[in-house]
Formats: sequence, structure tokens, C-alpha cells
Amino acid sequence: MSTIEVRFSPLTAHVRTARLVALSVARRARIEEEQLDEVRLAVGETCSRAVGVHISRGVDDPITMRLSDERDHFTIEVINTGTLADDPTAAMDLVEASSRALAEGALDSDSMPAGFGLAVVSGLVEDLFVTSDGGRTTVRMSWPMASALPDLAEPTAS
Amino acid sequence: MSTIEVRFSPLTAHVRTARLVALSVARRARIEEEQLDEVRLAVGETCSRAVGVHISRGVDDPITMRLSDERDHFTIEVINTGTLADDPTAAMDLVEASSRALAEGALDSDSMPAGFGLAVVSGLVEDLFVTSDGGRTTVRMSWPMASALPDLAEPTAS
Amino acid sequence: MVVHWKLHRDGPMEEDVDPDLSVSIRSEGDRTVVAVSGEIDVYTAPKLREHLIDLVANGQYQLIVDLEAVDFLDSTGLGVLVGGLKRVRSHDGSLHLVCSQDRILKIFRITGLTKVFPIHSNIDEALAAGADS
Amino acid sequence: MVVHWKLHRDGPMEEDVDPDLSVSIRSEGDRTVVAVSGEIDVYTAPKLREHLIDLVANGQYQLIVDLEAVDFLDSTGLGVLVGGLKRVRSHDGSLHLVCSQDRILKIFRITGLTKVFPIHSNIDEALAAGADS
Ligand SMILES: Nc1ncnc2c1ncn2[C@@H]1O[C@H](COP(=O)(O)OP(=O)(O)O)[C@@H](O)[C@H]1O
Ligand SMILES: Nc1ncnc2c1ncn2[C@@H]1O[C@H](COP(=O)(O)OP(=O)(O)O)[C@@H](O)[C@H]1O
Repeated sequence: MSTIEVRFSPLTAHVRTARLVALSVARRARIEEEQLDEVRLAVGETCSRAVGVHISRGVDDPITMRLSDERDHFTIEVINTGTLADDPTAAMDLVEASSRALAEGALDSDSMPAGFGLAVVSGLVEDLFVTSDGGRTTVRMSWPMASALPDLAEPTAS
Repeated sequence: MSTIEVRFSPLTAHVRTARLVALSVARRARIEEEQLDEVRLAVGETCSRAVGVHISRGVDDPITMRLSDERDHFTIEVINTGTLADDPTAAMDLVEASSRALAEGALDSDSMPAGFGLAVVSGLVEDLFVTSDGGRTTVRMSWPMASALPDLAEPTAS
Repeated sequence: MVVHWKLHRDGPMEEDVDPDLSVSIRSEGDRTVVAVSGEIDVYTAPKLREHLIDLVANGQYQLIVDLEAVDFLDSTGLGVLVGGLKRVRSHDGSLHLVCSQDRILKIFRITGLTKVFPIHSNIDEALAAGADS
Repeated sequence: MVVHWKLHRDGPMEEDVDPDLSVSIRSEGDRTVVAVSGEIDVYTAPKLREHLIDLVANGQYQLIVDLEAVDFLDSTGLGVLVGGLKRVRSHDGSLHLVCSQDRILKIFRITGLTKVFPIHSNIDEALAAGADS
């Protein structure tokens, strides 16, 4: 198994770097082309959510994104400080939430309802787990790999 | 100060990801365009050296690349397991070493002499420190930033 | 925000160039075309929001946001577009989108926003459709 | 390594396409042109080395390595080129380079390898120069 981990200060600019890394590593892990957009969006949503949580709670700790390949799966975990109050996997109707965002809410609010980002991810990614304990929340997403990873598994440098 | 840290298993494929991250973060840190090539090459040399050291010694620990901005400097540290025997900052004549590589050495050896990669880096990067203790070696490189970092220092997400 | 008001009627009224997110604004009759390029995410969305707020503050309520050169859009970006729609609607205005890229259309589809925004596959179609369509 | 020996005399003899490093090999008279694109580093250098070894094993000793489409080259890559030069020299052959990019030329300059490799700014110049120049 090969792992690459990115830890970044809670700044929105770093979410772009996290996406770039995830996209590059996922491509190298032979994730299918059409799923790469899914990886990119899922990482973007989970990392921006994590950064938002740290910023809004005044937490300076880094956010961790961990990418790993294990047998036939490519896994991304995004870990932030803070425990989730509600069960984020509780189904949110995205269509209903969108029209609610449009109908309700202050005119100067440009945010989708709380939980919307994670709901988008759970709509995209089949293999999704959110765990929250010990003061940390982990969003874990997996994708099947087209084949084993000769690229990442080469035994020696030369 | 903002930090982004990448830890990766000692595989040569990950050196490409490390370069990609360093280039992207350095660009965002407003490192001048002509110095970006320098950053890319310096990160490539130090990370591939670090990966080579882990592989040749059979060490599975990850290599760490840490990028940070502090006031007017952008700093990259590459940390690997293992202590350096010789002083790598001892000047190597690159031109002499190159012709030696060509003249001597087995016909089936395609490597430049030991220490060549770090010597290239010390020829490129003015602000370079190598420290080796406690079982780890750290190569630390800094570049001046064109200006302070409004991008990386934004106080709130929105 | 750097604003260049150009003298030429056919050039962009405003050009905000940035490797992360560029925004170019021009008039087409009574419509205002906001051409965006780059990635619209948590980092750049505030900038797009500012541009939309400025336009509405300047009395421009018939907007077309051209997303053809956008290669990433997340829920924060959607929030800004929904916010823009709310603002122009409060002035009886409209916000049309130009987007033919499947990767971008996907997030509009799964969130039901394809029913909320008139989405056109090119700028001519958006202009031809009229603001009220 | 997949090798396609093509029948057409003017097409590449061998085409090894890969997003990380592509290598395309063709004959030009008595010279062999190895056109490389991508990044030559610790990860991809072994592949380039294999191609150079294969060529020498097949009796091709007058090589031109075209680096115009290479956007990164580090000391591991230099090592492979130096190794290639050693191999062809042991058969009285030559290894010329095509490179006009400053970012790539820089590492040849600081290592003094500009004096070791004949470096041309385009392929026609390399062909015109002759293998022994
Ligand atoms: N990854 C996370 N880790 C910890 N708390 C989270 C995470 N994502 C969301 N939350 C919290 O869950 C609540 C609802 O979440 P969510 O909508 O996902 O965030 P937001 O309200 O910023 O859009 C908020 O209080 C938020 O702070
Ligand atoms: N970053 C490093 N950390 C620890 N040891 C190193 C590092 N770089 C090189 N070394 C060791 O120093 C010696 C000479 O180094 P060097 O030439 O830089 O590596 P190599 O021989 O792989 O080209 C080798 O024994 C190598 O293992």
C-alpha cells in the first residue's frame, strides 16, 4: 500500500492544492477518466467544508487529506478537528434544499443550506463513510481502481 | 504563517506529485516566474534523493515535504529518515563531476556521482541548509517572496 | 478589485484577470454578459459574488453568466449563482447561464438547479432567448 | 515495453506513448531520432534508459535525442543521457541533443555538459551538423 498525505493550514487557497494533488494521484492510480471529476468535486467539497469548520471555530490545526491505494480501491480521507453534532449521512433532498436556498434566506446570504456540500458528496460517491469521535471528523471516500498499481508499486528507484 | 505538508511513501512516482504541489504553492506565494523552475528542480532533486535514500536503506517511513511562508520568505523543507555521513555542503565541482561520470564508471551505470543532485541544488538555491541529526536529514531551502501573501493570509472563509 | 471602464462600446466594460478566476463583463443590448474562466470554489467564489453584487448595485439586472471557460464549480459556487439570482429577481431581473460542459452541468442536475436557471449551450442562444424566457 | 515496428519508412519506427514520458523513435538516413516528451526524472528516466539501451543493442549508434517537448529534466535524467553517450561512444557513435528551451539548457550549463553534448536548437540543424561534428 502506498500513501500520500497532505496537511494544510485552514485557508481556502489550500483547498485548490488539495484538489490538484487528489486529481494527480487519482489519475496515476488509474481511476477512470469520468470518475476523476467526481474525485475532484468530492475532495473540493469535503476540504472546503473542513476548512470552513476550522475557520468558523477558530481552530488553527491543519486539515489532513490522506490518499491511499489498497488492493483494488483508492481511498481518500479528509480529517478535521471537531465533532459533528448531527448525522451528516441523514439524507438531504438536494433539490428541495436548493429551492429552499432560493426561496428563503436573507438576500445577502450566498450559502447553500448547512450540510449541502456533504450531501452533494453523498450523492456522488457510493462508497462514503463519515465518522466523528475523539474530537475529529473523518470523511472517507473510496473508488474502485481499474487495475493494480504497477506505477505506485515499483520496488526500487533507479 | 501558513503551512502545507506532504508526506509520501518512498516511491519515485510521488516525487512528481511533490513537484506539482511545490510548483503550485510557490506560484500562489508569488515566487517570481523565473524562480519557479528553480523551485521545481530543487524539489525534484531533494525529493528523489530522499526517496532513493529510503529505498536503498529499506526504510518504509514516509518522506515529508513542508512548504511554508513566513514574512517575506517561502521555505521548503524535505525531511527523510537517515543521517548523512559526509557534509553534503562540501563543495562539489559539477563540471568536474560530470566529466568524471562520463570518463569513469561502468558502462552500465547511468548515475551521476554520489552527491551530484544535492550539488545541483546548492548551485541553484542561494539559501540552502542541510541538517542531519536525531536520525533525520532535513534539506531546507528558501526563496524571497515578491510581496506579503494576501492570498494565503485571508482571515475567513466565505 | 481593479475596474477598467473601457471607452470602446464593443470591448469588455470590465476585465478582471487572475490565474485563479478571471471575470470579464460586457454589455449586449440590455443584457450584461459575465464571462467567467477558471475554477469557482470556496477560494474564488467571494470574488464572483462581489462582481455580481456590483452589477446589481449599478442597476444591471438582466445577467448572463457564461460558464464555458469554467473548469470547476462546487457547491460554494452554486451558492453564489443562487445568491445572484435572488438579487436580480428582487429587481425583476434575470440570470441566465451558458454552459455546455457535462462536468459542470452535472452539479446543476443533481441539485435540481437546471430547473431554476435557464441554461443555454452557447451565448447566442442565451441572447436570442430573451431575458424573460 | 511495447514495440511497434512500422512498415512505413517515414513514420516512427517505434512509438511509446505515456502521459508521464513518451518516446518516439524514427530513422533519418543513418541517424536515429529519439523524440521525448514529458518529464524526465527519477520516475521516468529508467524508461528512457531502456530505449537507449535497446537502440544500441540493435546497432544504432548515431543518435539524436530531441528534448524540445520535454518540460522537466533533473540530474537523474542527465545521468541517463550521459550513460547513453558512454554506450554509443564505445561503438564510435554519437549522441546529439536538440534543445532550445532555456529552462532545460540551464542544467546542462551548470553541469558543464554543454561542452560534452553537441546541442542544437532544432532537428534540422542537428541533422545538417552530421554525426561526427
Ligand atoms: N467535516 C466536518 N467536521 C466537523 N464538523 C462539520 C464538518 N462538516 C460540517 N460540520 C458541521 O456540521 C454542521 C452542518 O454542516 P455543514 O453544512 O456540512 O457545514 P456548513 O454549515 O458550513 O455548510 C455545521 O455546524 C458544521 O460546523
Ligand atoms: N537527503 C539525504 N538524507 C540522508 N542521506 C542522504 C541524503 N542524500 C544523500 N544521502 C546519502 O549520502 C550519500 C551520498 O549522497 P547522494 O549522492 O546525495 O545520494 P546518491 O548516492 O543516491 O546520489 C549516500 O550514502 C546517500 O545515501
